[in-house]
Amino acid sequence: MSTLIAVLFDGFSYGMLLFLLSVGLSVTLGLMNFTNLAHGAFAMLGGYVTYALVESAGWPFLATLPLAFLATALIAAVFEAVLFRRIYKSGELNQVLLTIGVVFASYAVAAFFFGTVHHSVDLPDYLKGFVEIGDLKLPAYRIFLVIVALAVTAGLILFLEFTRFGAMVRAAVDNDKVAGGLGLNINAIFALTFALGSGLAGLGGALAIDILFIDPNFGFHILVPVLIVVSIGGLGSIWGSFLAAAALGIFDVAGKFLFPDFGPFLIYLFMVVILFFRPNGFFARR
Amino acid sequence: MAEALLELRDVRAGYGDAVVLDGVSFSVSENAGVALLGRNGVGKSTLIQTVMGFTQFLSGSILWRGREIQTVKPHLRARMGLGWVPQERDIFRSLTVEENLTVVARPGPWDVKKVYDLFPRLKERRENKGNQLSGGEQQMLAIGRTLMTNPAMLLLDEPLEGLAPIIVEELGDAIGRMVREAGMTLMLVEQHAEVTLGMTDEAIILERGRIVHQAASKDLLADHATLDRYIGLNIGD
Amino acid sequence: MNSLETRNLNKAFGKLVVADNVSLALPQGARHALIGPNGAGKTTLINLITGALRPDTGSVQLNGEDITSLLPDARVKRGLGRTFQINTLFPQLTPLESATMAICERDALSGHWLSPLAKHGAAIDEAYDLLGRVGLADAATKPTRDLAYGQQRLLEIALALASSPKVLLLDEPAAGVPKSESAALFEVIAGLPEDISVLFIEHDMNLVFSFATSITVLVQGAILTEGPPDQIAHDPQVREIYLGGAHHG
Amino acid sequence: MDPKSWIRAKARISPYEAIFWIAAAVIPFVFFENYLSLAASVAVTALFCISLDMILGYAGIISLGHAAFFGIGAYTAGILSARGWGEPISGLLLAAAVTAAVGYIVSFMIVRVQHLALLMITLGLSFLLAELAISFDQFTGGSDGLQGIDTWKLLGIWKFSLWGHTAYAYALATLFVLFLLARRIVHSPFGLTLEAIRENPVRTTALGAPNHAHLRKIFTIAAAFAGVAGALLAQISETVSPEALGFQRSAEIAVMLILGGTGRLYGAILGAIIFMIARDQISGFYLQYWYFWIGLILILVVLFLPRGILGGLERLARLGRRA
Amino acid sequence: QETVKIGVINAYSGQFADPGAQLDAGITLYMQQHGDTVAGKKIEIIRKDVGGIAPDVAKRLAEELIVRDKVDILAGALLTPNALAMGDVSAEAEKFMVVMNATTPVIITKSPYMIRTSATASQINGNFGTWIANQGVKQVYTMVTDYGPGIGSGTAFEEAFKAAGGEIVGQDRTPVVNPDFSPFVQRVAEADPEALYVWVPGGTQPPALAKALAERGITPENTKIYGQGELTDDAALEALGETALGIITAYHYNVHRDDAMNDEFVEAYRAANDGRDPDIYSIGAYDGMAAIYKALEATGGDASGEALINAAKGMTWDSPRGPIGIDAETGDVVQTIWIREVQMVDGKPANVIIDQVENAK
Ligand SMILES: Nc1ncnc2c1ncn2[C@@H]1O[C@H](COP(=O)(O)OP(=O)(O)OP(=O)(O)O)[C@@H](O)[C@H]1O
Ligand SMILES: Nc1ncnc2c1ncn2[C@@H]1O[C@H](COP(=O)(O)OP(=O)(O)OP(=O)(O)O)[C@@H](O)[C@H]1O
Ligand SMILES: [Mg+2]
Ligand SMILES: [Mg+2]
Repeated sequence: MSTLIAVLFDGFSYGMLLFLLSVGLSVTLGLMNFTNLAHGAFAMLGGYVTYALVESAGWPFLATLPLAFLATALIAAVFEAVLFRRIYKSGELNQVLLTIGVVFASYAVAAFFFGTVHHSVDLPDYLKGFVEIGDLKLPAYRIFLVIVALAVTAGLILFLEFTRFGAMVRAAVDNDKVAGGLGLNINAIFALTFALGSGLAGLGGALAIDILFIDPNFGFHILVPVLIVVSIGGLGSIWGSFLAAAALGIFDVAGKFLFPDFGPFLIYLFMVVILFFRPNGFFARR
Repeated sequence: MAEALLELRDVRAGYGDAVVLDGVSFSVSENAGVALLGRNGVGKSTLIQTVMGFTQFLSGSILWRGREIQTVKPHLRARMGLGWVPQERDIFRSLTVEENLTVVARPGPWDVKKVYDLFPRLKERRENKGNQLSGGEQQMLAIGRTLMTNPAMLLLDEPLEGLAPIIVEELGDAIGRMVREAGMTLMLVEQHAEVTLGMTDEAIILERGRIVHQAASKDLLADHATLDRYIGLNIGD
Repeated sequence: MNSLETRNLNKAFGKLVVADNVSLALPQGARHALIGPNGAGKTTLINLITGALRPDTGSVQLNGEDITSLLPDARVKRGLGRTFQINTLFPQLTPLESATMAICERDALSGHWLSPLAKHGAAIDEAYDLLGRVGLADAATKPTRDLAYGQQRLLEIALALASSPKVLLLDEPAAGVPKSESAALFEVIAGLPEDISVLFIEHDMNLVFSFATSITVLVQGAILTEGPPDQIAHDPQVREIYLGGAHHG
Repeated sequence: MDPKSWIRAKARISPYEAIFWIAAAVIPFVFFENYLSLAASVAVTALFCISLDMILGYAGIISLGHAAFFGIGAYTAGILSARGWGEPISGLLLAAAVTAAVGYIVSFMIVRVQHLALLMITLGLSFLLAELAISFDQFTGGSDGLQGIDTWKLLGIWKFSLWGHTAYAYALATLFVLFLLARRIVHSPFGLTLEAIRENPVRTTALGAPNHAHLRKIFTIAAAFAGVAGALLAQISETVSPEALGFQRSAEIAVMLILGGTGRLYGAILGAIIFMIARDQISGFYLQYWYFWIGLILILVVLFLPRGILGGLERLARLGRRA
Repeated sequence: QETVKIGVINAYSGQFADPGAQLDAGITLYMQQHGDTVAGKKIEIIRKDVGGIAPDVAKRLAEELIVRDKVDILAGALLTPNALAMGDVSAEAEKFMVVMNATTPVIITKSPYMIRTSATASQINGNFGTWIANQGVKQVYTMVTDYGPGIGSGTAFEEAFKAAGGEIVGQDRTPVVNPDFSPFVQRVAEADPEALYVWVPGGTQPPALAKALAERGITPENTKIYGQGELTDDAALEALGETALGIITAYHYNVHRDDAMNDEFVEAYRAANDGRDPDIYSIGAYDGMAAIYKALEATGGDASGEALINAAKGMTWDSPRGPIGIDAETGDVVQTIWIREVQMVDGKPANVIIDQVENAK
C-alpha cells in the first residue's frame, strides 16, 4: 500500500517537474503558435542563473528562483525582438529550424562558460532528504515541486483566463495585421507573452537542477518530454498541460515500476496513440 | 467648412516593388462621408490599407488632423481614431463573438450592448467561435468590432458584401445616422454604387491607382455617363 | 428525375438548428436561387450537399443516386461542383496551374505520376480557355495571392467550372465582383449547357431576379417558401424578413 | 506567353543542370580524390534530402522522423548482408521494397494529422523504431550497432575500398537515377496535385481530389527513396546503428533542405553539399564549439534566406533581369 | 624531420562531450609532459569530432584520416559502436589502433593491429562479482543501464557471481536516457534484497541514482550497495554526503590513491584543466599515449601497423593507475582492479581502497 502511494507520488511529482518545464511552452507554442524548440535553451539559461548565483555568489536557493525567472524573461524578450518576431509567419518548419539553431548555439555558449561537465546546486537542508508521514517516505524536494507547480498553475490560469490579455494574444496570433489595424500593439503583446513563457522555462530549469542536473545538453534533453506534454495536453491550455504532465509522470513512473523492461517505449507509444485519435490533444484551445 | 481630418498628398504606394497607387491626393473633412469607387483591382483596398499603414509607402504624405502620420505604426494610427473594416472580414477565428468585440474595445460611446443592438444576430451567436459564423455574421462582426474601438473615422472596405438586403438597408441607415448625428467621418468602398452614393457626400473614382474623377455624390449619382465609363454601371435599367 | 434532391435534411450545431427538414429538388437545367437572412443556413445546406458536413438525418440524391454516405471528393467525381463564400484558393499556384490541376483531377490524370504535365496539353489549353472566359487570361500566370480580391472571386468560379460539374453550387459567387463584371459573370453561368443544373446563393437581388428561374427562401434552417421570382418578390413575409422596403421587384 | 510553353518551361532541363551533373561526376575524382568518402556520403545524404523534399517541399507533410525510413532501409540492407547476401544492388531494391511497405502502412496515420500532432507523431514513430532496434539485438546488434556487414563487389567487378572510388560512383549513380525519377514525379499531373493539396486541401477535395490517397502515395514513394539512401549508407560504411533512425539525422536533413530551398529538388542536393562540406571543414577547426557555428548558420539562413539558397538566387536573378 | 600522425576520433560535442573532453585532456597532458618527439619522429595529433554514437561517421572519419591526412595511428574510440567501426578500418588499412576508452570486450577482436588501454567490462565487474561472493554475500539484485556497456558489465558480474555460488534475485535495466530513477528504486525497495549491484554510465546518472536511493531510505546500513567506480565519483559523493558511507565499488583507476606517481599526475592534470580531477577517460588516454610512445621507441620510429602491434603486445609499464600491461595474445589491457569503500576521511566521505585484484584480465 505505502509502496503504491510512494510510486504514485513519485509519478505525480515527476509530472509536476515536467509541468514546470513545459508550461512556458504551452504559452509560447500553445498560445502564440510559435513552434519554439528553443524552450529548452531558455530553461537551461534559468538553470545556469540559479547555479551561478548559488555556487558563486552564495545566494540561498529559494532567492535565486525569481531571478532565474526574470533574467530568462528579459533575455528571451531580447531574442524575441531580434529574432523570433521575424518568423512568426514563416511556418512551422522555419520556426523549428531557427529555434533549433538557437539550441545549438546555446549548447556551445554554455559549454564555453560552464564547461561540458554537469552541475548541481546545494539545496537548503529543509529541502533535502525525505519527509516521513507514517511509514511513508516522501522526498522533501518533490513535495516542494508539487507546491510550486500548483501555485504556477493557479496564477497562470487566473492571468490568462480572467484578464483580456489571453484574448489579445489569441487575436494577435489569429491575424496580427488586423489586430494591429484595430489598435492592439502586437509587438508588445508578443514580446510580453514570449517573455512570460520563457521566464517560466527559466524557472522550470532552475527547479529541475536537483533532479536532472544541468549541463550544456539540457536544452536538447528536456525538449522531447516537454513537447510530449504540450502536444498531449492540447495547445494553449494550461490546465491541459497540467493534467497531461501529471498523467504522463504517473504513467511513466508506474509503467517503469510495473514493466521495467519496456523503458521509454511506453511513453512514445502512449503519445503516438493519443495524438492519432486526438490530434489536438485533450484540451485544445484552437 | 471644417479643417481636413485626413489628407493625402501625392501618395505613391504599393506592394514589394509593384507600385499600385500613384500620385493620389485628396482630403476628407471632419464629419464628411467619402465614397471610393472603381473597378476591380484599381487599388481601392490598397488606398485604405495605405492610410492604415499596411502597404509599402513610397512617397508623398498622409496627414491626420494636420499631422504627418505616414511613418506612424498601424496600431497607433488606429488609436488616433482610424477605424478600419478589412475587406476580407478577418474575424479572429479562435475568439468567440463577444471576445472579438471586447478584445479591441476602447472607451467611448460604442460598447458591446450598442453593437448587439445594431446587430441582434450577433447577440444570439455571442458564444460562437469566429470561425463558426456565417459569412454575413462575420461581416456584421467585422463592422461591430471596429465600432468597439470608437474611431473618429470609419474606413469601410465593402462592408455590405454578403449581407441580406434588409440588413444592408438597416446598416446603411445606421451608418448614415452615425455620420449625421454622431459626428463620425466615413470613407466607404462599395460595389453597390447607388447605396454608397446615397450614404456619402463626396465621391472619388479610382482607375489604375490614380484619381480620375471627383465629385459630389449627388451629382455623380445623376452623371450616368461618368459612372458608366469608370465603373460600368448601368443604373436604372 | 431531378438532378439534385435533398430529403428531409436535418442538422444542428448544439442547440442551434441550421437545417430543419430541408427537402429541395433541382430539376435538370435549373437556375435556382437560395436566399434568406444571414445565418439562415444556406452555406450549411451546401456543405451538407457536398459532404463537407454530415447531416444528422436525411439524405442527398444526385441524379437519382443516394450520395449521403459518399466522401466529398467522390461526390465531385459524380458531377457535383461548388464555389466557396470565402475564397478557398491555392495562394502560391497561378490560376493556370490551379485550373489545370482541377481539369487533370476531373479527367483522372492526377494519378499519372510518371508522365510530364506538359504532355497533357489539352488539359492546359482547356484551363487557359476557361480562364479567358471568366476574364482572367491576363492574370493566368501570376501567383494567386497577388491577385486583387475580385480576381480571386473569378478564379473561385473558374475552378468550380473546371471540374465540369453537372450540378453546380455557387455560394455568393458575385460577392466582391463589381456590378458590371458580376453581370458578365452570370452570363457565363447562364450560358452553361442546358443540362447543367445550378443552385446559387446570392444577396444581390438584381442578380437573383434576373437569372433565377425559381427561388427557395430559407429562414432559420427551414424552407419558408418556394416559387418563381415574381411570386417571391411580392411575398409579404419574404419582404419583411429578408428583402426590406427598397426592392420593388 | 502561350500557356503550354509556360508550363513546359518550368519542367525543361536546363544546360546548367547538365553542367552540374557532369561536374559532380568528374570533379571529385579528378581534383578531390582524398575526399571521395565524404563525397559519397554527401550523395547519400542528398538522396535522403530529396526524399524529404518530396513530402515536405511538394506535399507539405512536415516530418521530424523521416530518418525512420532511412534507418529501416539501412537495417534491411545491413541485415541482408550480415546474413550472407552482400550483393549491393539487390540490397537496394529489397530496402526500397521494405521501406515502401512500411511507409505505406505508416502513411495511413500520417495523412490524418497536421501541425504539432504531425511533428510529434513522426518524431514518436522514429523514437519507437529506435527503441525496437535496440531491443531486438539478435537481429540488429542492439545499441552497439550491427556487426558483420560485408558488401560484395559492385557488379562483381569493383571492390568497395578505403578510398571510396567505388562508393562514390555507386552513390552518385543511384542518386542520379532516383533524381531523374523524382523530377519526373514532381513535374507530372500528380506532382501538381500535391502542390495544390499543400496549398489548400479543402479546395482540392472540392475539386474531387482524394487528398489522402494522393498523400499516401507520395509518402510511400518518399519512404522508398529514404530507404534506398539508408541502404546505400549501410553498404558503403558497412555499419548500421540505432542512430541511423535517430532524431538528429531527421533534423539534420530538414536543415539541409531548408538551407538549399524546399520544393525544387536541387535545393535538397545543394543543401546537402553545402551543409556537409561546411560541417566537415568547421568541425575540423572548432572541435567543441562548431555547434555554435552550425546554430548561427541556421539562424541566418532562416532569417535571410527563408526560401533557401536557391530561392535567394532566384530572387537575385529576377532582380538582375529587371535592372 | 619526419612526423608520425595520430588520428584521434572522439566525441567533442554532443551528449558525450564531457567524457570526450576528459579523454582529450589526457592526450594533451601526456604530450606536454613527454614532448612531441619520439625516436626522432615528431608526433602530430589530428582530432576529429564524431559528435556522439555514429559508427558510420566514425568509419568515414577513420577512412579520411588515413586517405586524406595520411595518419599512421588511429586512437580515441570513446564509444563502443564507433570503436567497432574504426576497428574495421584499422584492419583494412593495417594501421595500429589504440582504444582509449570503449570497454566492450569484443572490440579488440575487430583488428589484429589493436590494443586497449582503458579496461574491459568483464575485467572490472567479473572480478568484482567473484570478490563479492567471496565476502559471503549470497543474494544480489542487479540494476544496469540498458545498453551495451551496462549489459556487458551486468552480465560479466552476474556470471562471475553465480559461478562463485551467489544468486541473482532481481534484474532491472534502466533506460540510457533516464531522467528519473524513482520507479526502479521503488522496485528495489519493494524487493528489499540483501545487496544491490548497479552499473550506470558516468556523468549525471551516478549522483541522480545515489540520491534517488537515499531519498527512499535505501542506504548501505540496510542494503549493501555495490557498483562500478562511477557510482561514487566525487560529484556523487558530494551530492550524497554521509548517506554514501559503506558503498563498495570496483575500479581500475582511483584519483585519490596515495601513490607518488599518481599524485604527480593528478597535480599536473589539475594545473592544466582549471583544477578539475582526472578520471578514467583521462587515464585511458594518458596510458594510450604512453603505449604509443613506448611502442614507437621500441620500433625505433617505425610506425607501420605490423611493427607497432608487435612492439606493444606484452609491454608493461607503471602508470598513475598502478602497474599496467598489454596482453601478449589479445592486445587487451592487464591491470590491477581496486576495491574501494566509501569511508569518512577528514570529515568528508571518500573512496578508500580496501582490497585489490592484481593482474586482472
Ligand atoms: N498583397 C499584394 N501583393 C501584390 N500585389 C497586390 C497585393 N494585393 C493587391 N495587389 C495588386 O494591387 C492591385 C490593386 O489591388 P486592390 O486590392 O487594392 O484592388 P481593389 O480596387 O480593392 O479591388 P477589389 O474591388 O477587387 O477589391 C491589383 O492589381 C492587385 O493585383
Ligand atoms: N461549426 C459551427 N458551429 C456552430 N455554429 C455554426 C457552425 N457553423 C455555422 N454555424 C452557425 O450556423 C448558422 C448558419 O450558418 P450558414 O453559414 O449556413 O449561414 P448562411 O445562410 O450561409 O448565412 P450568410 O448569408 O450570412 O452566409 C449561423 O448562425 C452560424 O453561426
Ligand atoms: Mg478591394
Ligand atoms: Mg453563407
